[in-house]
Amino acid sequence: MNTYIYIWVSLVMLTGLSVSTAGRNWGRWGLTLALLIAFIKSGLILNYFMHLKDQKKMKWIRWMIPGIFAILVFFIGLTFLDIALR
Amino acid sequence: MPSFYEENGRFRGFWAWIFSTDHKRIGLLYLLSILSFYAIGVLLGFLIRLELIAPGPTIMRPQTYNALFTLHGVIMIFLFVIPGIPAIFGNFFLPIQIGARDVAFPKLNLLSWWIYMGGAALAILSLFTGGGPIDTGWTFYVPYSLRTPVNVPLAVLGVFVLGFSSILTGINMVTTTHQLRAPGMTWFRLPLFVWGIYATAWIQILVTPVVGITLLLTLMERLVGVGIFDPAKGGDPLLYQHLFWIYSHPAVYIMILPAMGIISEILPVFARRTIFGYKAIAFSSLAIAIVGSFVWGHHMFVSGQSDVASVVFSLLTFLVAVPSGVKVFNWVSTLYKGSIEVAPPLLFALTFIFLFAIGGLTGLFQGALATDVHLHDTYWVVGHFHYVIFGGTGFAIFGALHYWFPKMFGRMYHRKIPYIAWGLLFVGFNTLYFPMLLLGWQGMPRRYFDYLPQFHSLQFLSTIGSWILIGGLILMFGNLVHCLFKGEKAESNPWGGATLEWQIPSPPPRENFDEIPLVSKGPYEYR
Amino acid sequence: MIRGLTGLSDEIVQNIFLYIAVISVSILVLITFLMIYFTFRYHRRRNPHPEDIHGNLWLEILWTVIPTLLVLSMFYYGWTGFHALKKVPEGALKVKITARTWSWLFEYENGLKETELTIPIEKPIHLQLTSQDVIHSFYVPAFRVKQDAVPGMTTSLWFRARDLGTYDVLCAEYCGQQHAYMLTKVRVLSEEEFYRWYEEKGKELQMKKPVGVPLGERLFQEKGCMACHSVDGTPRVGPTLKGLFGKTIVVMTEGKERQLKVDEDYLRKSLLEPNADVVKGFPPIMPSQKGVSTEEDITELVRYMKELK
Amino acid sequence: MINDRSMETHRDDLGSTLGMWLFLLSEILLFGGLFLLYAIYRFNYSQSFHLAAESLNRPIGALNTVILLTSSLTMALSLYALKQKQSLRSLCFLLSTILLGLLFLFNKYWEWASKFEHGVYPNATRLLERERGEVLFYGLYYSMTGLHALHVLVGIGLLTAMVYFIRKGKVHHERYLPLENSGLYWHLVDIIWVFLFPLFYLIT
Ligand code: HEA
Ligand code: HEA
Ligand code: HEC
Ligand code: CUA
Ligand SMILES: [Cu+2]
Repeated sequence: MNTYIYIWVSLVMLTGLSVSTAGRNWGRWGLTLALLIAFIKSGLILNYFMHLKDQKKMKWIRWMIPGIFAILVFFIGLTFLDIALR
Repeated sequence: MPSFYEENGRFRGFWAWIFSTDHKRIGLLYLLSILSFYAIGVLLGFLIRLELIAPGPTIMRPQTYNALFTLHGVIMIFLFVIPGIPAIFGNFFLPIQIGARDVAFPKLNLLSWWIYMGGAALAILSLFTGGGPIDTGWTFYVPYSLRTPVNVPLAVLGVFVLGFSSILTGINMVTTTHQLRAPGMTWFRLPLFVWGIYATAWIQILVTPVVGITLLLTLMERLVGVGIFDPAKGGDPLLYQHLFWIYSHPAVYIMILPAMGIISEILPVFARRTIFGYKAIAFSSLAIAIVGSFVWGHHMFVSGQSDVASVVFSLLTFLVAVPSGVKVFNWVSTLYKGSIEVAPPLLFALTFIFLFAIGGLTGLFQGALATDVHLHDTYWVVGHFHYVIFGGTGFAIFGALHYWFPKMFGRMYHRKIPYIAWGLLFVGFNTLYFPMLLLGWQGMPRRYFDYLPQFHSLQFLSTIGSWILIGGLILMFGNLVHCLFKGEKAESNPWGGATLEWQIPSPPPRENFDEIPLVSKGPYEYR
Repeated sequence: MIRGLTGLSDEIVQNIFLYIAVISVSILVLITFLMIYFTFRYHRRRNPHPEDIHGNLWLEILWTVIPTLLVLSMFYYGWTGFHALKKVPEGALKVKITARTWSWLFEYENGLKETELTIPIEKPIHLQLTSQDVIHSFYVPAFRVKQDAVPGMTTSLWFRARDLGTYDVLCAEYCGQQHAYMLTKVRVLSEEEFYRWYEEKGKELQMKKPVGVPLGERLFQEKGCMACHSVDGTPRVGPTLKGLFGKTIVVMTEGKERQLKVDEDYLRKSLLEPNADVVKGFPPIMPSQKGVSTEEDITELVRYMKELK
Repeated sequence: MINDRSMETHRDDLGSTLGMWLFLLSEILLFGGLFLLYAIYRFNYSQSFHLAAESLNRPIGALNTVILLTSSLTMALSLYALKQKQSLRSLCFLLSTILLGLLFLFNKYWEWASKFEHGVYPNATRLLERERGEVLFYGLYYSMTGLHALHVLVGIGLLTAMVYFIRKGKVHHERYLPLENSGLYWHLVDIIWVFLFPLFYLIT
């Protein structure tokens, strides 16, 4: 129970961090940082709220999310090959 | 033990079918509905050919023709080949082959059929409402699909809904294969048909949503004018093509992988020996599913896509050809030193290998950059995909029907007629589609209502082929339908198959197995 | 039949095609032969006792590696050919192509606008394509070249003609009702003849009032109106414009029918907002001239249409 | 009673968890298509995207993020309580999740409405007059937040059904899977917002 609350506090704090860093002009790094924070947040939600971490009987389910992410990266990356080099 | 036909549930008659959660009944529901749509699609194909028998307007007007090939494509792709094997034979046989009583989510399974019918109903409704039948081609390319006054939204919504059904079937198949295997049914004792369906199911789950969102956006763009793809609003129409093919290329593997699974079932049974290279065939399915997801750009070589992208996509395209080749070689080797009985299912399976090889090899010409510049959007492409889809998936379905007919219906068909039908189909098929390859090489573009006089003789020949094909189809289906009622009773294992479905009565009892079997050997071990 | 060797690209495509064809046909023959041979040789009558062979690692490796090498060679060959098709040589003659439903417009560097493409032999031609409405595709089978024309984007293509003559141009991307009729020609002239033609036309252009064809009529050709409208009374995709001015017609305005007498304002509006009043019995597919034609052109077109008796 | 037999056969909890995750995967790719479009248009029109993002209401966006995160917390707590046999507490948490969801939707509605008032809605002439990049930004903004809101709505529907089932005693500490699966869905919708928020509101 307490874990849930700690996680929630971290999530809210990360949101704050994301908002406050966005004010500054860091060029391209701004996007990277924002996405990094978003990934950390979704990692917390996945592992704690959605109990991926405790998925004992089907451990491979944990790999589905990184897997799907890799696929998405491929989709976007290959499309960029077209867009960026046209 | 009463068969699943006799045991009704809460409902009677008709209702006992459309509200049944039994995977076998649902499989047969799909069989009936999919074949009905197939009959419509075939009729449309026949009309297309009739129009093209001579240059100039023959039996219809251009707008009618455009609607015809669009409907023909939409019905054949979304209502026939994509759901075809997974929903009919996957539903019916996958649970039995892994020793389960049903799929993992029987109710969801029924729901997918209902959704399928809903999507089909929308697509059909779209013909009679709004601005009339859709005329965009099955690819719905923007900006044409945003501009044409016909009823695009409803048709697109129909396809979107069909996608849902496909995803749900996929989820069901993956979960069933993971969770409901009988004791002792290890991954490498799975029949290869299960491997085919399993790989397909993953593609269904992972890429169908991409086309879903694409169509949804097109819909929103048409209805409320949000700017996404429309160049008039700054959009990039090529992005539509990317998103569309991210789904629709893998979709061609949704069509072919289960068909390849069927071939891998039929060959060992009629060669009476184990399959050659079980693991190679199983893994090549996965390889096709994975690599095949990243080759979509080969539909866009002349679209204005960047050259670098074209080169990369061309390379990846060639790489998917290799695992397909591995399968073909293993199949041919399975015949080696077998004890072969050329029963109708085997005949169709061998024809599959021949026609699919032609289709696949013609694909290589399109995968090569320089040649595709010439071949793209010509009849070469039309020839290519009819060879792989009809010659491949279509003939695999015919093979499966003849292979599993006794199991599904408990009756045997007339054993001689399929050979005559096969002869007509084979000759008709090649007369119909081979000229298309030549036409394409000579530069006849596709989706043409009319053509220049130099293409006349080949187009004419092609139309003649379609008539021969009619004969074959009618004879084949006539035989099956007739024997559905009049055929003699079938034994439980007429072909001597070793997979689980042949170890239970024909037709199977309601819950397939009295007792869940204990599996102790591979699927094709005859001794 | 497409005539023999007509362009550089033609040769490239032909060679690669042959290369792939030889490999493919050999593989097909091999597979088919083995299939049929095995089926006869090991028929149940002749071979009642099968032998179980589970597989062979070496064979698997063999038929993975060899096809991989073969397809890689095809890829490489296709790629080099493509590279040649894409790399525009120096000093090419530049022509701009505008595609629209359902006609082509070719614009030369001196401002000359034509509905057929006329080019000199042996000189590289560099085409730059765009589209006004939906996607079309410029396709000359004789030269084995094809390129989509995409709205909002410029794409390019080059080729070189080796033979004199006239060749078909087809539209290879589905673009609606008259897609099959979106045809034109490429005329290949000798170098001298071409430049004589080119300069003559250029001079006419300079004089503003070209000899022969009056401006309105020329615009009517140039803007592609004739793809959908006749001026002799036959209905095409759109209504004929013969005797239109002053006629009373029935149009659909926001879904409601109404009658109206054709005047200058209506003609003008038909060009700029064609979907505001749609002639009954016709689909609302006429492309708008807004942002495409200049004010003068529109005035000229309207004047032309008024005179169509 | 054949049709009911599937209910009687053993409950395969692992199976339905797997099924749910597979469904979530396809949901991720549904949004994936939109993220792809977003990435490309942002790359092509980074300037206009920046400009357009300035006019979005950042505090409301941040508030909505916190609201959804909190609803995720209550969702997790609700499941936790149910497993501890405290169905009343579970119900309370569930109801607060639903309320937070509604609050989120209300804010979203308010946000959209004020944009509409400024003439910034799909196909509005005022919008079409702007830079192409801005038109696309709003096209994506409406599509992505709209689709997300639709998911929140579906989620609320699911959770309401759960309230009903818990009260009827059909979902309880031994049969908590329906609640767990609805929760998974809810959290996923939350995760998607976690990405939407910086991508739309925090562009610099
Ligand atoms: C069942 C469906 C199916 C299947 C399996 C395939 C399989 C393949 N397809 Fe096809 N394709 C379609 C259905 C299918 N296709 C459709 C419907 C279209 C048109 C869409 C439209 O525009 O409307 C299309 C269009 C299409 C194009 C775009 C053409 C264009 O529009 O310009 C390309 C280009 O690369 C292509 C390539 C391939 C390749 C390389 C394969 C490979 O997977 C084939 C692999 C198989 C073999 C190679 C044969 C067997 C192997 C051997 C005998 C071993 C020896 C082989 C080697 C040495 C290589 N296909
Ligand atoms: C599953 C896929 C599938 C199948 C099986 C077929 C089958 C056929 N198709 Fe194809 N076709 C497509 C998928 C398919 N098609 C697709 C995707 C397109 C692209 C569409 C687009 O461009 O958007 C296309 C396009 C296409 C074209 C190109 C149109 C153009 O570009 O202008 C043509 C032209 O000849 C054609 C012809 C045919 C014919 C003659 C058949 C024949 O097989 C039909 C043969 C059968 C008969 C002639 C028999 C008639 C029989 C009866 C009426 C009795 C039926 C009874 C029972 C079933 C019991 N099709
Ligand atoms: C894509 C086909 C197409 C093209 C190209 C096209 N039109 Fe049309 N046009 C139509 C159709 C269809 C209609 C009837 C429906 C309507 O009123 O919109 C029409 C209607 C008209 C009308 C009103 C006719 C009447 O009977 O009231 C005029 C005037 C006209 N067009 C002029 C032109 C001119 C000038 C051009 C060239 C700049 C042109 N059109 C190009 C399809 C086209
Ligand atoms: Cu223009 Cu087809
Ligand atoms: Cu493809």
